[in-house]
Amino acid sequence: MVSPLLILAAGLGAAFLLGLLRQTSERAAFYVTIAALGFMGFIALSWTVGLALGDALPVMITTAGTAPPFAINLFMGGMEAALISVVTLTGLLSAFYMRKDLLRLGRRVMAVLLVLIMALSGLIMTRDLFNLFVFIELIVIASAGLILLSRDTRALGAGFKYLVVSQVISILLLVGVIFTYHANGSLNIDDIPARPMVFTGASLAIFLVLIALVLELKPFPANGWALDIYESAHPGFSAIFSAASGTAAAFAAFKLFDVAGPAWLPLATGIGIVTFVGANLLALAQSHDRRLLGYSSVGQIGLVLMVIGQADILGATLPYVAGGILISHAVAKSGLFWLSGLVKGRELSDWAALRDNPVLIVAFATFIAMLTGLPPFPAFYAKWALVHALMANGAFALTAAFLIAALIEAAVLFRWFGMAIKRESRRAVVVNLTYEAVVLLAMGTSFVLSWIWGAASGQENLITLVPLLFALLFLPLDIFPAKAKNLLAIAGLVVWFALSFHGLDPIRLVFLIIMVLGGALLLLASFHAEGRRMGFYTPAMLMFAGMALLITSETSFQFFAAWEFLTVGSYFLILRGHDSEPHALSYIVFSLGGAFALLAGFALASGGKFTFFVSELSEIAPQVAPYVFVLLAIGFLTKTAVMGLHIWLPGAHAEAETDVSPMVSGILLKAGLFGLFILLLEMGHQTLYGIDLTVVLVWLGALSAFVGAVLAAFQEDAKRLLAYSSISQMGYAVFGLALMNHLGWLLALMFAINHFVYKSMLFLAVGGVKERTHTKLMYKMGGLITLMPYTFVSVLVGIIAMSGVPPLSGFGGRWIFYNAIMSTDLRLPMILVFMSGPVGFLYLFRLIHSIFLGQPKDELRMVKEAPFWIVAPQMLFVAFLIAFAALPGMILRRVDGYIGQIFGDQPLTWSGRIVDSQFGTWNPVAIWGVIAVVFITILLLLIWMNHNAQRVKQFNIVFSAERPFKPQTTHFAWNFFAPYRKAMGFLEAPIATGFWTGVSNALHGTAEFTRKFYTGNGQTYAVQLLLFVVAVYLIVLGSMGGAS
Amino acid sequence: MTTRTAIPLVLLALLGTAFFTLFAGYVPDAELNRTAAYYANQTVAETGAQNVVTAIIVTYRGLDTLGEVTVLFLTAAIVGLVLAHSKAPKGRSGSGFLPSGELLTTGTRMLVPVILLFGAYVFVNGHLTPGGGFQGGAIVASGLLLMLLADPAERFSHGLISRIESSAGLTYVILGLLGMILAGGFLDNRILPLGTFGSILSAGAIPLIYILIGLKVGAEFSSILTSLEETEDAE
Amino acid sequence: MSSFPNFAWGQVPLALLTLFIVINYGMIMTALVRKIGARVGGRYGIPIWQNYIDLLKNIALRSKISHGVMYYLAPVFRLTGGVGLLLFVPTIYGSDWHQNFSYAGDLILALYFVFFGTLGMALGAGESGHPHSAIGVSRGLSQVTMAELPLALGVYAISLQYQTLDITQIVAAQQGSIFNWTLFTNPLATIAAMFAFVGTMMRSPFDVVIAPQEIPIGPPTEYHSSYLALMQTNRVLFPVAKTVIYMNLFFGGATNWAEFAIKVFVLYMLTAVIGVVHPRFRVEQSIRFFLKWGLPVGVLAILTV
Amino acid sequence: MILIQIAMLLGFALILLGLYGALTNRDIIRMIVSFTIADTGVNVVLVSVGYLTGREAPILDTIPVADAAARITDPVPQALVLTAIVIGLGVTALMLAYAYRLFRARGSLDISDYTELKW
Repeated sequence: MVSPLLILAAGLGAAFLLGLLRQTSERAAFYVTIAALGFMGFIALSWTVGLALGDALPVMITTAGTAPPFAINLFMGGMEAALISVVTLTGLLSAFYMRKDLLRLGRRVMAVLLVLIMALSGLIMTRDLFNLFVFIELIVIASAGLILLSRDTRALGAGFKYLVVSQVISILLLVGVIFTYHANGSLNIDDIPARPMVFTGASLAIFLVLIALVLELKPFPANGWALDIYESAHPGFSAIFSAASGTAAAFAAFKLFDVAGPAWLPLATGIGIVTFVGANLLALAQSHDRRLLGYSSVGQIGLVLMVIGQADILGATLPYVAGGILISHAVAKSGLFWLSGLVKGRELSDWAALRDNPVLIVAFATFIAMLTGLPPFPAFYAKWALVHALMANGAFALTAAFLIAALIEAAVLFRWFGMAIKRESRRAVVVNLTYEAVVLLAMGTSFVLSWIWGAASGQENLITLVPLLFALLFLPLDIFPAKAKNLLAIAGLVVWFALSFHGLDPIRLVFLIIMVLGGALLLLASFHAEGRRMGFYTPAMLMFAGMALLITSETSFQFFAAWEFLTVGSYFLILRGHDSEPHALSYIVFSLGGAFALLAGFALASGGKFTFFVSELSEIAPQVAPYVFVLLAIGFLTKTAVMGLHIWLPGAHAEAETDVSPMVSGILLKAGLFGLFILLLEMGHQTLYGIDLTVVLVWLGALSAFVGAVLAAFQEDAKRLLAYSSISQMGYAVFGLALMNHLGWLLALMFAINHFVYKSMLFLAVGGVKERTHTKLMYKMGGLITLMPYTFVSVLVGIIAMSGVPPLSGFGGRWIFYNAIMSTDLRLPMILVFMSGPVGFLYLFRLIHSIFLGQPKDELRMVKEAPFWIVAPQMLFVAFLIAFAALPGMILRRVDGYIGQIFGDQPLTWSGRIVDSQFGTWNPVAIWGVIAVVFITILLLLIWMNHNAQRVKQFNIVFSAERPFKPQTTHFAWNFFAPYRKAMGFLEAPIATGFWTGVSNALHGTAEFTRKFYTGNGQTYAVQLLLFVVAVYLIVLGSMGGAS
Repeated sequence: MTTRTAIPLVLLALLGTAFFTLFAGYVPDAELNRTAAYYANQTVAETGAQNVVTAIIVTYRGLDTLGEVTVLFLTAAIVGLVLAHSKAPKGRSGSGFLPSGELLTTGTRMLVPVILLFGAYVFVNGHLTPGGGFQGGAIVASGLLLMLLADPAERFSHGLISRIESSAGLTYVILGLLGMILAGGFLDNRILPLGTFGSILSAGAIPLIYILIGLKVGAEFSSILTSLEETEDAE
Repeated sequence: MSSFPNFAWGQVPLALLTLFIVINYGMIMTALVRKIGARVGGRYGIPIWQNYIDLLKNIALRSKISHGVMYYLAPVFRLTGGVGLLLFVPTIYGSDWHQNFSYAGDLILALYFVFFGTLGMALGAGESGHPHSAIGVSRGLSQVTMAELPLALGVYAISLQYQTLDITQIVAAQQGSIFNWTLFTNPLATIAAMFAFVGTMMRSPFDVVIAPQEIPIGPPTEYHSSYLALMQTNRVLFPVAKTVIYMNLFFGGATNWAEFAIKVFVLYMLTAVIGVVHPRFRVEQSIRFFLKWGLPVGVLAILTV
Repeated sequence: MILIQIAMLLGFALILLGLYGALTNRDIIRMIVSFTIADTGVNVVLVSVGYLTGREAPILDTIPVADAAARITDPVPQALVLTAIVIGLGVTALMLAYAYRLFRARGSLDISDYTELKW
């Protein structure tokens, strides 16, 4: 192992060496720079690897041959090595990235870059307080120099503001340092004893040092200067400034907080969380890409500071957690800054240019996923560990603030991603191979880091999961035609099913069949897509991977990771739809919000244990159990789109592509249902403030069932109608589950199966119609029955099944429903469910009538039947529905037996094909028989009487003795249920939408208002900085006064 | 009083109370603290330098000093960089000045060699007497400033300055590394014999380093000065 | 065990017999009620066999047109709905002859099968392309959403009361005395259900679906000839079949055809009487009516069981 | 009040004075000058902390090595202040260079004219 000091020596030596090169040889100077940075990076990496593998031991490096504290010493441990690797490699890549500008400005600027990286490394290693100051000043000066790389003249102003602020900081730091020296008789950091948090003498000196280091982290709101730099500097430098400088400064702060003792940790926690929340909130109002990245950087570093503040509760996992966040931030943020160089415009929507190059879109998505802490990236593991530690220690408010801010951050970033995918780019992407190579390297690194964090997690290493890898496999395969990929995808799903279905209980098996085999079936429809269909299969398979893993998950970690996979995958899928940008955003925000509720719930349940079996949910302490239940239920109910948390669903499902809508509606919603199954299975009845929570669920389910149905009846858009109908159907299922009896559960399961079948079928059918008519508005269609007969049949069967009219399978659901409510004490919620039943007819009839019946429109007279591959799965579904209706025992019997084991009863008796309950009988075969015989007899009778009926033309109707010739006025379709709307329209009042819009507007308004605080005046920034220091001083002083 | 002045005043008053708390809690030491005591007792034995401050600067806190030199190096580079684009065209620079008087010109010719010599003296004797590389370098640069004042149109070779600066810096780093190989650690001055206490050639590498620092600081200051001067009045 | 317990081919003619009786009874009864209505209004009214005449006339019509498959099938759906409903419910309590195919299911089957014909009819009417048909369907569906609610609540209440969903058992529980009828043992549920009964019999004040002055006859506007004949058959069959359910659930069922005839007639007359003295509601008015009166009674019914 | 206290108070006063100047003067050059005043204040505080009453400079030419610990003042702050001075100088030079470039770019030395980056 080479001495880590060589990192500093190499940086400095090379910087000095540059001056000796001939004036003209800028190219040689560049290579020297690269070589030096590469060497520094190599040393750091070799130490990282050595320390990680145990080949090397952490080393204390003394200088001047004298032991500390009498000479400056440095320390190289695991954290230091890893962070220096980050710093040096960021520097190296940025150097490549800035090649052109470095050559333009010459070797002096290369020397500055070298010194900056050297100083950052020094800042990480040094154990001497004054040496820390020297390195900070070097960083300030070098940064001020590199800001000049930018061709943006505004950068000058930013650089000057930075210097002004740095002066104030260095004054505070120096005063703090010298008084600390006076108190300890040493400048060595390790000699600083833990101090109580008081504001006299040595403690005040430590406060000054700490606050100065915190100020280097750009805490909110004393950070206007940093944002200006991010906005105007060269993206290559911004990458360093955010990733490398941020990392080093955070570590420096950590070193000091570490020695100052636990009394000071609340300071870090407080400032950290305020910064994280504030920065993310203000980012909401940003439309400038780099400034947005700046806000995000500030927020992330604030988060790291907050984590540092949890040193006492995190203990030995602190490096893992803080490191996970810090390194994710570094890689992702530098990657994003580098990407920004490839985009010419500076508006967020200008990133649409990236679509010219799909690889860059993948990189963009990777970085955003990494920043938001999605699996399998390091920040995911960190988030998991952090929330577990926080919840275990009762820091609920802090957890809530953290999760809410994280959600806002995700909203900001995904809104941006949505713009990149959906907006039109005005200017083409910059073609620069170096830039792209650097970005891709960062992306590659992110996966390597994912592996490392996964391996160290003590949990499953997510990046090695076969389904995930299978999904990622489609990234390189994207150059192949869609049909080939589709075949592979279907094969993959079937094989995965064959591999994983053994040993599952019947409930899980049913869900696995729906999710995996159902997915394979729905993918048949994807055969209709022509060309390559880039970017479809990875998200789709990611979603299916998440669902497959969800069913087979055993620990809460596996469950949550799978949950996030399916959420993210489906988000990307939904985003592919035509007008889906805002809807995909609201989908991901609600989904992540729900996921965070799950996270908090699991964390609370586990009591801090990182490995927590889902089955242990039944054993948690009774005083926390209700809260766990509430949190988990919120998470799952968000997914099933219960009334109030439903506003994401209609848009997301309606705007998705033809074959995506059935996936996200028919299949994905079942994930929430599955979660509720597990939750109720393990936790059963829970009581909070004297209220049985399952009763609340019953009410919520019933309300969703009713209101969802009413809203569906008022839709003009066919897919929205189906989407609202899903809300209603899921409401039924939730209702059934929450009844907490055998038949209720069977009902829910029956709904899960039925809803999958007929909703998939209907979405496919409507999608097929849309493919042909190019509209989703039903009143623009009409009379398509003769043009699209197969589609009509599937809609017909679908709506009969869904409405519960015998003989199709929906009736079975209703029958079980009545038997279920007979055995419960709850009565009032039934009113809502009773009301929603007939309303189902309204929207279903409207769907089939407005599209297929009535008068065809002139412009749609020539449309053809939907494409074969869209019709084919529908026909399979039709066959299944009929079979399932006649022989429900095929599936239900086993499940019924299993549920019987859970509840210890067996209310249904299956004799042959007849089902008997305590209250009644259901004989599906007989029902079929009677109906079929009667129907056929009457039909034959009619044909006998009426065989010579003449087919007439379109307008041959009796219409006030006139014959209308205008289908637009004759086809009664728009606002079809006007009378119903008159009576029940008050239910349409967008209360939930209004509420969430209000929340969103309030946040945006706050952000818009608060950011005016950053006036752009350097002097004001300095005043704010002092204001921040004084405010922190006074607040802490005040809280101490209150405490004593 | 406007808010623009009132707010800083209030803030500074509050900051002042913090400072005053520091001040009020300050008890001057009666004895040297352990670090200072160590230096007082061990400097001579370990470094052979008469000037304890010098020993600290060059050896014990040599890394700081290297950083310090680097600060100047950086500043020089950046100032050069900042001003490079606004260089006045040759010949026009200084044209706005009145010609300097005879007195100044003659005085310069007489004084500059003496100043340079004095500067060299200061940094060579840094380990023995007050002074050292920084002070010496600053004196050397003041000589240069005097020449510039006397003849604003004068140009110094950036190449030369930069070469002096760089080779001095590089040598400094190499000396530091030699310390790791030949002696106890980075920047250990005992790579050379400590010599006789109190003589010029004593204290190991300290005089050498201070000479390098002197050269480097002188070169850097000169570089900054010339860069600033060259932009003067350029339109 | 077979899916068709107790099934014997002999049941088929018995079922047909039930059907035959009910259809003829319906033909005459509806004509009689119309005649009574006319007499009350001071008119002479139709002859008692008018329904037969209409039926024959329609079957004999020579001009027969079709608007498409669903149009063609709608009368079949409609009549299947009526016949099926009748056959899924035991007509005469205690009679082996007239249990029909009630073993196929219970009360729930009957309740949901009511919609089978409605749905098919609505689809066929839709395909005819006549806006009046569509308007009629829109009104009908809107109104039925609320009109059915009190029935659902009433049925829920009595199935809780009797702890069964089996119609035969419910009827059995009401035997013995007139005071064992649900009407007396659970008046709230009965009243609630009667709201629904009146509301779904297509009589004033709830007949806006087929309001002749506005949308000639609503959904069946375009139907004629044998189509209309099938529908007419259903129009006499279906109300009786439905009344049978109410009779079974709330009024002690019928142990013989005479009891059957009287009870059905009285129940049917009830709607006729109400219809004669009340002007027609618009759809939103009837929805509000059911919300205001039917729903509270139904809620009380399920809460007091 | 002894020398140390006077020096230290003076140092703090200079810091505050310098900061006040830097925060209230809009002129960039005046701001820079103010900061040098504040820097000077810091340096004064630095040396005053290391001063031991009645002791001599830590140069062992006249002081016997054996007596050093008893007779010299604390050498560390003196070493630190040298570094601090040089760094202050570097930053000041840099700020001046920036001021020059800003003036050349915009023709103004008023800090409030450079607010195009904000929010």
